[in-house]
Amino acid sequence: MDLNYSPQDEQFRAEVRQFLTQNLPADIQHKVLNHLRLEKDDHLRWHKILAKQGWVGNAWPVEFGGTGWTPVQRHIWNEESGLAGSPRILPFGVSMVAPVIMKFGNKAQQDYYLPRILSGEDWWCQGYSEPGSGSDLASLKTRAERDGDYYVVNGQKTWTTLAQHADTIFCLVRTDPTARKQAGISFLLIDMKTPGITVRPIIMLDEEHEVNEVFFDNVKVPVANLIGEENMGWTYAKYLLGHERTGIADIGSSKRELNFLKKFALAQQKNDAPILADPHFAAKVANLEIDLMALEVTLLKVVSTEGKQKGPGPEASILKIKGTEIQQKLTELMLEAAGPAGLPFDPAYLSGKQAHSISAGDDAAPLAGTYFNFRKTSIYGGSNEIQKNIIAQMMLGL
Amino acid sequence: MDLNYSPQDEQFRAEVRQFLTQNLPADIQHKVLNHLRLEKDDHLRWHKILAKQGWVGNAWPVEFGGTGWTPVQRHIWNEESGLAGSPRILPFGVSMVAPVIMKFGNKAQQDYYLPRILSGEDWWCQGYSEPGSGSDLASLKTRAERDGDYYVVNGQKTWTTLAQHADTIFCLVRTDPTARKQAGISFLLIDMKTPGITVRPIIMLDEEHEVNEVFFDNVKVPVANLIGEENMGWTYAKYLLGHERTGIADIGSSKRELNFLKKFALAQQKNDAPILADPHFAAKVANLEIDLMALEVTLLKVVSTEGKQKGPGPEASILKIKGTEIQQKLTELMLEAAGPAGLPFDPAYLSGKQAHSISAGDDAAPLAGTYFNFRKTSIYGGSNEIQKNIIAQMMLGL
Amino acid sequence: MDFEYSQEQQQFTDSIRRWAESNYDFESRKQIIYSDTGVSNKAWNAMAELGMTALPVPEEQGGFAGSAVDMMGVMQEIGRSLCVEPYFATMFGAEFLAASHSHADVLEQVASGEIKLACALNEKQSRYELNNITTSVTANASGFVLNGNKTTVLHGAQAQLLIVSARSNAASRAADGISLLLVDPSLAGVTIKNYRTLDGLQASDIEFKNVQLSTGSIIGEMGTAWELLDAVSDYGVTLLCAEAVGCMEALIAATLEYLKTRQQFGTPIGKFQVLQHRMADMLIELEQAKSLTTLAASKAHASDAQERRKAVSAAKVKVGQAGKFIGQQAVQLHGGMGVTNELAAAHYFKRLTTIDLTLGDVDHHLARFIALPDFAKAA
Amino acid sequence: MDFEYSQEQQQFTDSIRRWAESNYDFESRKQIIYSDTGVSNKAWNAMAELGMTALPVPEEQGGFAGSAVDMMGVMQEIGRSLCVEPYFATMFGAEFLAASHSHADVLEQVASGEIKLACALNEKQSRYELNNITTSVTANASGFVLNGNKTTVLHGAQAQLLIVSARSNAASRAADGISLLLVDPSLAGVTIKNYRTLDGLQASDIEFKNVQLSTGSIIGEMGTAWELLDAVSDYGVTLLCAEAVGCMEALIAATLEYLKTRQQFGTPIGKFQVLQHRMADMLIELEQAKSLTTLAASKAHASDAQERRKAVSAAKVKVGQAGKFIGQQAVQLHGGMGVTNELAAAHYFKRLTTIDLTLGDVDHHLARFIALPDFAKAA
Repeated sequence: MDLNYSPQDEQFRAEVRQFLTQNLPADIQHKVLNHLRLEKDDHLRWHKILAKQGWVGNAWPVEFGGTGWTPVQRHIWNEESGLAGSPRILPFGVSMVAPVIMKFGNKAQQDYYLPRILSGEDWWCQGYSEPGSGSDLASLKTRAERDGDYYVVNGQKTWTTLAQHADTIFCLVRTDPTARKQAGISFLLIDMKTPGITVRPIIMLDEEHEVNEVFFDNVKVPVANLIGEENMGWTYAKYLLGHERTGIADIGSSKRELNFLKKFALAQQKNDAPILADPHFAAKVANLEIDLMALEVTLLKVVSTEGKQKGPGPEASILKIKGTEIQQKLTELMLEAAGPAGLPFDPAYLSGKQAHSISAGDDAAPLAGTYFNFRKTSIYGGSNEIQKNIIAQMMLGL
Repeated sequence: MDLNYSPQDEQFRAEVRQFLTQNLPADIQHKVLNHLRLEKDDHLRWHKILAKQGWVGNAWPVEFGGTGWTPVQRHIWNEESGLAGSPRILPFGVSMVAPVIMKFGNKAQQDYYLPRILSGEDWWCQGYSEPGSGSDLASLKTRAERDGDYYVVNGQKTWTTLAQHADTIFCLVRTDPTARKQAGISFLLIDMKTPGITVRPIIMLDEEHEVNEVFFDNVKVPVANLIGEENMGWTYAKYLLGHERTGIADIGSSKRELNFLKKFALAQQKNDAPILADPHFAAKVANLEIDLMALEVTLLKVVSTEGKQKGPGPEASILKIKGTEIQQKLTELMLEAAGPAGLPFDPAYLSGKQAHSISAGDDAAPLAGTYFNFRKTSIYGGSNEIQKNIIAQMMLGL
Repeated sequence: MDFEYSQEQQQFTDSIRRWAESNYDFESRKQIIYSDTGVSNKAWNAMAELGMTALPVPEEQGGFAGSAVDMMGVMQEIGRSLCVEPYFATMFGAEFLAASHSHADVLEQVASGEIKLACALNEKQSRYELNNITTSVTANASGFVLNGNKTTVLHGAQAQLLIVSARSNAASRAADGISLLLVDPSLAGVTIKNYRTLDGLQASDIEFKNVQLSTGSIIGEMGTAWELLDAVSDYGVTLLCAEAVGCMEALIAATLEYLKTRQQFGTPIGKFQVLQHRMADMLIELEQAKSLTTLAASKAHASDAQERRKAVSAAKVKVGQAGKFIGQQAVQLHGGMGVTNELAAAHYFKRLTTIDLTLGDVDHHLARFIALPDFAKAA
Repeated sequence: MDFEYSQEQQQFTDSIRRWAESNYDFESRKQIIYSDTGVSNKAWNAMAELGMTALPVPEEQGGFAGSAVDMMGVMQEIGRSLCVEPYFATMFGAEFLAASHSHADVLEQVASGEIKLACALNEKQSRYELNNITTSVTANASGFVLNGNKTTVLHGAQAQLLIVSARSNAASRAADGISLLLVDPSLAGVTIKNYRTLDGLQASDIEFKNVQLSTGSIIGEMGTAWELLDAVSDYGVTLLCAEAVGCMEALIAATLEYLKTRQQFGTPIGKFQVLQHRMADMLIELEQAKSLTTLAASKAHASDAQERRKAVSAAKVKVGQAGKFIGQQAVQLHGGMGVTNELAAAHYFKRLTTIDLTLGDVDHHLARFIALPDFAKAA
């Protein structure tokens, strides 16, 4: 047993740090560090910097243009880039559809899509959820009917993250309505510019436009855009769900937020002393830090065995649950530390569109919105209740 | 809306207080206040004092020798006697079997048993639970077969509280094995001296002999001891379960224990100051006190409507859950305040059989045992999980 | 002992509920929030007509002399309808005048709904300590001069008169030396910056720069207003607790409805035991919060200040905890829909969050509870 | 990076487990607890023969120079078997000698299993503060004189030698002036009162009255033992955390088994979703506690004392919280059976409870964690 990083790993960490110091644009970093909203261009600029460095496909095999990093290296990258305040690489292209295309797509699809994902030319979004199907994904209703060389798609997807910027969407659609639930589903890639697609914003409780409804009205999709075989889409989707889940714990970002919380709580006054000096508040922060330390070791344990066995199993559910609990608690304590300074709300400031001039202060102003925004983390990606079902069934055999 | 007690109620409270001051034996009170174990004789002595005063049947109608108190008066009695450190009147005779005898027993049964319950001549125990039936009470298996003027009883009961002292047991037995679950059950009163009954102690995790297994091996019970009709026992048991549940919150005892906790935590040192002065510990005590204040108002709300509507409904489940959570938390904080002084364990001292001479101190010595003992409260009387099922189904309609 | 509202109380709150259901529904409210002013004069006038503004005002000033318990019923409806009008700010302000038996003319105008009030008590460094005041008031020949900055003044820009706390002497956290003043915001030297709060209400930062006040501006007595400020802020806390109870009741009802209708895996999700127990836990928390709010309301005007402080702080602690738990869990049980602005659920959650951040959060009132002489005095 | 035990480590712990399963089962253990001495020489000898006592001892003294990580594996088995022998007390004591490179002869006897040690560090007023010492040591012509009282000395009456903390100067809570002494309990002036602890172990209160010690009794140096005491107590905490992890693993396994076999309402109770999620929560807590225990073991001998303190206190906090949660819930899930002394469940719960009360509980280590320079230093 050895919990230390190897010298090679430490060297890699130094390299990553140097890269981030030299290449992460200050304005983007400022937004991430201060809980401001990222624009489309912020994401794209950072993506292109990474593409130039060759670090976009950090879980991809080298043959497809990936880095070929070990799981530990990938973890180091996740941690350092989170800690430094870089935006996360949006997962929809790089980590979600790409592995499916690599594994089940044909050569033409691989040759066309994968380079465009790496370069950032295509912005992808995910068409899984539907209004009637939340945790029960397989109950989806969007239909794709074969008509010559096309599928004609009708239906509705929802919770489609950043679809307003997207060039392409990957969808689960029902191609055989007579088959039982999972059996009649196919995996389709759809150009967002195809006629018949409408995107309607859903405004989140922090008033951010982050997700959308996507409507399909007789949308003609070339059969060439089908991944693998018809009616086998559920298999591909499941492969995707089991893929690389250790990033979900997001240790680096949580460490960054813990630093923010402490710095902020040192500056906020309570009874003319820093609120971090209040023993009761300090105990909450300390409990959170201890939880985060534990999760980091748990994560490393999973990461260190990732190469050896068949990918992370239900342990990923533990990472998801604890990771999101910690993230949520961090935002909760930030708002608590802010106190009345957390009340003023100014969406224009959060988007960087105007100065925030009221008394609450620039650091306090986004905290309420952040707290509200993070409530989603225990819901999406399989709600934490679903994760506990998985643990009970797969790890405990109940 | 008026949260105040009426002048009559306040006068009644004064009367109760005076009675307790004058009549509660100091040695018994000492045991209760200091978490020592009560002997059979302690219970009996107190019962007989109350019997002399005519206050045993405090929920009984006057016609049967009860006090005829209002729900509020009963609440005042419960609160004051708990606060003063008097033992609870054991419920098995007075509050459990007596209401069933009054409602469903015949005149002969009423005339024979009820006065003996009031006087304390009969010590009762409850024969409901069986090894296979916990929360699923109706799955009981103990058989009673009719043989002339007798039932012949075979089977086993468990968790029979203080059966080692008991003169009489009331049992649910299966008289019709062909009927569906609840339908074939009868309610029998059995003399514990009847040949064929064996009592085996179950030692609890605090090493106290508080409950027992009771075995029935061809025990002959006169048919005259059947309550009501054969195979109708489930109805009577259900009546009993719905009866007078507000006492379960046990506000008076919890107030007494809160006082103990504070006094104890003022005496225990941490960093050369009382542990109650530690802000983090004080916050736990304050949270608990606030919870108790809330529960008291919730209880009064239920008590004040008890006369007006058809008995307390599922609100009793809230009282059970919060009441036991508070009791458990009190014992938890006491042990926490004791710290290392809570480690030494001396059952002989707890039974008052010998002096406790080691360094930990008389007040600290019983606290670990008390903490462990109180774990039962969230299990018995319908586990807190069962109570939440009841709330979900009966109050929320889920 | 009686925990029921009287028939009169019930009729009064019923009439408010009927009005809100027909005239202040979720969509109307949204339009008000995104309107220029962020409040609705029409709604305000209707509320005054219902008698809401007159309810707590003494009879001599044209009010109904309603008790804190009476107000509890009204504030529950304010919570239920997520009302963003300056009702709380005005009633809170009016209590300063009623409790100090001063400015009867203003109270009359409050009763009739003619004017709105706001309370400028917070400063940047004060967090929840109302005695932590740097705004200064000094006497001069014409009356008083006011200097200082107040923050997060709820509905400060919508009020025709402000109640302002200021200090005439002693150190910044002393109980001694505190005064309360009634200030017309249109006076020279008053600058108001209005903004929205995260729950859709309006608030402002207010600067007072050499503002000349008349001698009649004083509320209570010069330099000795701490007891008044403390007592009236307890009254304000009680109102907020009642509003939160209304929010929680409505939020639990909405969540229950969702659990009964939303289908997953071929069954209403309310059939899942984990969600059933979660709802039971929420209900228990609500019940406890309601109980303490009732207690606080019945003690809000208690002659024994310690008794009042104990009940009020206990209520605010429990309401804060219950509000957070119920709010977070209601959102969680609503799933994706819970985190959108499109359902009322998110808005109840937001309002519950801001109530915790107003007039002292859980930890503030927990510390106040612990500091009461009663706490460490083991009986 | 590698989180697996080496093959050698695995074989070692496997051999302990096999021995315990055949020779130290629940019934045998019960008989030992209620025997006159409360411990078993037979078991002790077997444990020595397995190499358990030699494991952490330096090679020069006949040991295997096992690391804290090696010891973690052994202590997990101690926890799993609910072993009541003075293994922890002896290994904890031995670390004082190994860390100070003193008393090599004693270490040799420890390695061979010839003697047992105990650590007399607690006093009535000290709670968990090991620097809060009133026991005094003064030099005289023949060596040292010891006076004072120690409480809850684990296996004090079963030990042939005691490690005793005492103070030669400075105030009762100063880090300065602390000495550690090796004391033979058969010396004149030593009085031992033995008793059982609530988890079935033995402990004692020990009085030292003008006990004359030789000059060779000192461990480390006179008056400057604080760093040693602090470091070795962190080692002791790490052992306890590992024992607790063993308890929790076994307790969760037992509870899982119970959920799968116990039938209610015609189905195994493990089919109820609420109990499934409870088990998932317990598993998550265990996983977190295990992770921090591993971290603590890997830092137990770190050259950077702050790093060690941080990891060790974090582990003790989490182990205390997890132990309480898992213990309470395991009992609850066992229903009535859980609160009897007849199942192992209750005994794991009791041991987990006492581990929290030993060498600092959750709040003690939380406060220590907060007081570390690292905590308030925001990066």
